[in-house]
Amino acid sequence: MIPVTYYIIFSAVLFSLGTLGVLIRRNSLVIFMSIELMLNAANLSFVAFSRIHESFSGQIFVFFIMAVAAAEVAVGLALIVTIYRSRHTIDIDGMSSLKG
Amino acid sequence: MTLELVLFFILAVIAVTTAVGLLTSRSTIYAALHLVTNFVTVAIFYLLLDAPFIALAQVTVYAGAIMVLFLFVIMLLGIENIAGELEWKGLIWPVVMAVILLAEGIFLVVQRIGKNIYVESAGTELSNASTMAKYLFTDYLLPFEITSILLLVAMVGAIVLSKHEKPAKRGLEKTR
Amino acid sequence: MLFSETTSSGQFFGLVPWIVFAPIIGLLINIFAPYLVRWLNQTFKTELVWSETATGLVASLAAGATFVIATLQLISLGQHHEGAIIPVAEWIHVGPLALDWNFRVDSLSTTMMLVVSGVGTLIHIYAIGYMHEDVRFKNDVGRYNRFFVFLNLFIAAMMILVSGDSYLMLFVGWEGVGLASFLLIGFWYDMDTLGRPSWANSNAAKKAFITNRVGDFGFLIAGFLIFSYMGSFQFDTVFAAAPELAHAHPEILLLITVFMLIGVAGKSAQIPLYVWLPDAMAGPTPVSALIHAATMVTAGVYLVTRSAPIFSLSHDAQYIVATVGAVTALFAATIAVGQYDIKKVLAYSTISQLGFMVAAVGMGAYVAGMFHLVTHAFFKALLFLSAGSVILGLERGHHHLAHGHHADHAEVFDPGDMRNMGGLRKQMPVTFWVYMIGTLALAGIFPFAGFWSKDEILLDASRHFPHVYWILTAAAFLTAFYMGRQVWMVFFGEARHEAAAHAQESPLIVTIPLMILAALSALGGFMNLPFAGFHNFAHWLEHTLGEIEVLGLDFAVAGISTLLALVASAFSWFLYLRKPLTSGQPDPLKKPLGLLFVGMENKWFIDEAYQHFILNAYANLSKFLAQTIDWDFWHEWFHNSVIAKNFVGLTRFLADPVDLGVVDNLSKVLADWVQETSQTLREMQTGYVRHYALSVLVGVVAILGYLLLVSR
Amino acid sequence: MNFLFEPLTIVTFFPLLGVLALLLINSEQKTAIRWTALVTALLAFVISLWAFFFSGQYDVAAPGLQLVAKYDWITVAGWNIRYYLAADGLSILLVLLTTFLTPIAILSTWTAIEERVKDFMIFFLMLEIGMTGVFLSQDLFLFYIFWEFTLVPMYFLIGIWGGPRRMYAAVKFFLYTMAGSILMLLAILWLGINLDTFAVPELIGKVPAAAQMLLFVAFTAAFAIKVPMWPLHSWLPDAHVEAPTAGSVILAGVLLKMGTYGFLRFNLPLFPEASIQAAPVIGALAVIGIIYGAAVSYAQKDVKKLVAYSSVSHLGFVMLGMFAMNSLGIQGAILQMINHGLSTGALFLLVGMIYEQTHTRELAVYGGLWKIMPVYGALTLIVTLSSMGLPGLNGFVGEFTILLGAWGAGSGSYGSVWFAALSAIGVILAAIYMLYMFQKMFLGPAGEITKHHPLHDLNWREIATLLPLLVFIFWIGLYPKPFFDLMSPTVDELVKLLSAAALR
Repeated sequence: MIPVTYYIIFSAVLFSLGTLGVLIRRNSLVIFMSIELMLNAANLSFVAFSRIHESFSGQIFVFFIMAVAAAEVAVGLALIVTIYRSRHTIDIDGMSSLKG
Repeated sequence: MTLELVLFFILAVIAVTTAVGLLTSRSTIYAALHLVTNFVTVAIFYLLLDAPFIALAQVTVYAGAIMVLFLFVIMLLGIENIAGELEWKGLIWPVVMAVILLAEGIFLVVQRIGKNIYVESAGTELSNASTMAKYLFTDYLLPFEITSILLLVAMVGAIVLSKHEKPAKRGLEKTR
Repeated sequence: MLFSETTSSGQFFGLVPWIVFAPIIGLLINIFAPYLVRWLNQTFKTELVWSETATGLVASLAAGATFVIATLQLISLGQHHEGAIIPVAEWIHVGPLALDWNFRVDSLSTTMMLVVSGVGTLIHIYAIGYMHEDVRFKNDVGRYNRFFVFLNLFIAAMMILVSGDSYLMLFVGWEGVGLASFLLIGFWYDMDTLGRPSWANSNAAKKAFITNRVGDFGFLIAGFLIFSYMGSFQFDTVFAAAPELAHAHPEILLLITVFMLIGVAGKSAQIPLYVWLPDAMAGPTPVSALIHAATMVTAGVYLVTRSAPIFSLSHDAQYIVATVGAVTALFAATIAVGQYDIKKVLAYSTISQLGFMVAAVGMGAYVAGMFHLVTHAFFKALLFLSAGSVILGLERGHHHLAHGHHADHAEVFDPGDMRNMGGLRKQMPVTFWVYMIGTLALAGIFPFAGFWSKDEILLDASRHFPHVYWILTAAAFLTAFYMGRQVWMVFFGEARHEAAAHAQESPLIVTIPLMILAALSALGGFMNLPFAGFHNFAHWLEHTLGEIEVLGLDFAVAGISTLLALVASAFSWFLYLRKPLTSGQPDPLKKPLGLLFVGMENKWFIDEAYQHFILNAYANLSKFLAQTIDWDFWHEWFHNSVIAKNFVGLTRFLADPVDLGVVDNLSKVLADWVQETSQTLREMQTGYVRHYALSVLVGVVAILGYLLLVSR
Repeated sequence: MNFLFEPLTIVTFFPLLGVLALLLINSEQKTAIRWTALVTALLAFVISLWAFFFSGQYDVAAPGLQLVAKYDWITVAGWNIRYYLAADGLSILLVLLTTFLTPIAILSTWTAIEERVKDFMIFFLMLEIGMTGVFLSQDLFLFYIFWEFTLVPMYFLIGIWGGPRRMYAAVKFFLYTMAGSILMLLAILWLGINLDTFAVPELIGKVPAAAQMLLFVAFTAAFAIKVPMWPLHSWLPDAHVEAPTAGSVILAGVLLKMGTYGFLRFNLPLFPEASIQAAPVIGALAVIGIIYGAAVSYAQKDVKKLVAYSSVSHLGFVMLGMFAMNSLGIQGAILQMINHGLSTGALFLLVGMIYEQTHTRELAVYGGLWKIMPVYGALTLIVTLSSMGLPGLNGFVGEFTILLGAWGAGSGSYGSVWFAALSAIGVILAAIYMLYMFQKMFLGPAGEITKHHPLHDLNWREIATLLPLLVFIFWIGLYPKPFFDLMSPTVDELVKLLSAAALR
């Protein structure tokens, strides 16, 4: 038997790594992948909590998150493609048109 | 140290390694492959947690669909070898913050939930795909339907966004 | 006694709803058949025609069916005197109000049904011929069908009126006949009686409807009183409660009758609401005969007779009703003397005769009133239809002329003006003879129908209300006079217009109904002879009205009235035929009577007075309300000037001195400060996603830390 | 999630599906847009019929609220606002009237609206949602939201597709209704805060007698403007004259009824004592409205204005019956609301049909139309007669019952004989202005337009638009029992409540 806590701690680790990835990389595709990693970490803890509370809602939520993630990836990648077309870069620092 | 726990740790190590690989790999392709491995590992964790449906969905949706999409985009744009340079200069603050975050997270879990919670496998009932279906089509019907609309919208949005802007043929007709 | 509410086994009573349905079916067929035929022709390439004959046949069959049904009721009543109530459906059931569509068969309603359906059927047949020519003279063949639709509608409404079992159902028919009358008076709605484009006919129609509505107002108020004091509209219930009310609140009972009298005055053209009836002659002649002489206008008489148990309880009510009727009878007769239009004379004569009937039923002489109603229906329908025949004859003559040598088509020719007639007995013999019979009956010459019925009224009056007797006798004298005047002017002497000289007799389909009606007018009196054992009609009505005082023949009364009628006829002969009128000669009465005749000629200027004091006043009031009060004052001035302008003023005040002066300055200080601060903040925006993400993370870490440290 | 599947939720919000569908259609495809809107409205009607008659969940013979959908909605900080829809005898007929008139109004725009068809239909369906919601809400707060919500689409319907002075009319309509509703909002908040609930059934009998009068006045301000009661009718002719035909139909047919319904649903049961005190005043205003509206109608030169003012007169009857406070008066008033919706709706349709051909509403230029347009003439005649209360048609049943109720027949009444007698004069005046209108348009010699303008009789679509209305005009006139049966149990309860209050 594995204590459920382990899973949650493990998901925290993954989450932190994902966060780190978002912060340190400049390649927008990799940043996007890191976000997926974070989502996965969250999913894992959902399933773990679902186990703890013996409730099915956690799994349902994971299901919905997956669906939303799929949608998000579709739109996000489309955005990246569009940006690449107009700026010819996927470097996140090349997109800093918001500078005040 | 049961066999299960051994398996857990092996998988955990693989997962963390691939995650770190994602962070550090210079090639986008390698980053994507690391991530796929990570996803598959997580899927096995789901199996261990008695969630076979989610596990399968994880493999098909994430490892299958989503990652394939990533690879497509990488190849479409021809950026396989454009390496994102790691910027060591500004690394210190992100790392510090991430570590604090992790520490806080672990502390919270240990403090609030307790270190060793064992939950007996609830058996097939909890993890049955049909149970899942039952919930989805009764209590969660509306969100379910809304999700489908969301997917549709995302699909339309993705097409609209990535479509090449053609020179407006009908532009002159639209006088309004 | 009043009959009890038993549905007996009278075999034909169950058929009575069909007396309403039959004409409705007829009119529906006539409405939709032309469209159906057109559709068939288009779809299946057939060449069917919905002809005038078909229209007339359907309508006449529908009317004939009502006569058959009415006759069957008569047969059933012969076996079951108590009659029956035939329920059809619930109508309005709300709270204490319970109204049903119930039909009532008793001797009174069956009498009315027979009159309406009998005369109605004859007039339908007559109209087949009459309208055939009329629509051609007026150049709109398409309206032939519509005429019969309206005519059937009238029959249906009239049947509801006479066969309803409650005041409300009676009211449905009451208004329904009003509608039919409106539609038929305005049948030639785009012209006047001479066929010129004008608003005249439609004005006449509107006048009839609105005047009737004034009467309906009285009817409604009477209905409200009845319901609030007697708790029902159903005849038997009301009549049963009436004596108690007469005992407890005689003044209420009087009020009920007075308001009901207003309704009667509206429908039966009594003072002061008679003004619509002469104008109603704008309708085609069959309409004048059926609706405005024989049936609809007698609805008021029927109402009073039906309400006999109420009216009988109040002597004051009887006095008022009888007096109104008698005064109307005399008043209208004086106007009739001064009219030149053949139909106008008959119209005022109708008002006068209705006055006789109302006076009769007012006095409590219900049998006499109903008797006169029936005979009057015969002879007045006859007179009107014959007048229509005369008019058509003249139209034919005129037409003949216009298409012959003379080409003066532009000249306006009035085929109804008696001054254009003269000597018609030679050209139109059948019409002449039947007209003579009608005239004798109306003038009350022995032994024609009018003699018996009028005599009975006079006799009753002489016994109970002497002043009514004297007024009515005077009216009877004038009746004989103006009828004599009319006959001499129309049929004797020399033709005063070429059209009259060339007039042609009408076809058989027109004259046969005339002959039948002439026979009825001659013999109709025999259903209620004032000799013991011959009071058939009285005994027949007794089944409904209860015990009736039966009077024998009083030779004094009968003698005086007959004598007066003969004197009047002789007098009119002396004036109008001794030296026959020539074209363009003024009326011989004009000189001796002077101003009096001007009054008669101009209907005592009552129409003008109404127009001036009521209609114009209302029109001005409503214009004043609409333009001055509602629009200029309330809409434009108050809402636009006062409210809107002040609001705008207030906002301007707030905008200029208050807002710019005070608030704006305050905010300027604030704005400067905000600008400086934001300048500083702006520089924090690097535009790098990473930096934003990092700051988010810092926030997350901080919050998590806060949760760890503070909470719990 | 269950609230979504409550029958009344579906009845109310079904047109939203149509709106969504319309959003997806290209605005150039006008035919598709029209059909979508029409089918949606028809389905909404069918659904409302199903909910009340065929779902087996609504017992027509029982009093009280049924088909209840009651869910907590906003329950923060002591507020007790619920999503509370339910129907009873007071609302069922009006809901059906709404769903019945909407497809008819949409059908009438088939060729009349050519510009921005998509926007028009969307606003129209939104309007339907608002109106249905008003008639079904049992929570004051929810009611208020629906009440104000109806303003928005109507504002745009008048303001975009209206006549020459449409902006003036639209703004006036909006501001007047708003002005009244603000007082009502204050009263609603007072009730909700002090009595701890916004649900009407829970508030009945709880409102302290001392506070009733003020609250009554506040509610009356909102409803009286909407009805509109004399002398607050000044916005009505503007709105009607400028609104497109379908807008007028719905405005007269349903929106005005929201005012009278408000009195019936809120003023009478919530503030019975105050209602009884105020009854003579309201009755007097109603009688003035009846006579005044009729007189003013007679002087109008514009057909649509004439019909608009006639509404003032007709709704005076409704108010009179309602504040007679006996079952005759109230049932008559409810039926008269329906009648007015049918007859005046039909009149506006008819006026719109001729306007579409001639583009003028001046009475003076018409005349002799019947000769050219026999079907149009015959249908107008029937509707005119119904509107002036000819027995055998629907108007009479309503007016007669109201007058009888106002006369004070039966027990427990506060009507006055004089009110009823004076109002009966209104029956004469109604004949005068209605026949005047009919004569000037259809009878008489051919007028300018009739002579010189190419006119054609009604086509099949126009006849189909009017036919359902005519069916009900005859049905209610000849056999109103089913309609009375729908309302009588609830009205009896209401009358009991009022007479109990009268004894206190």
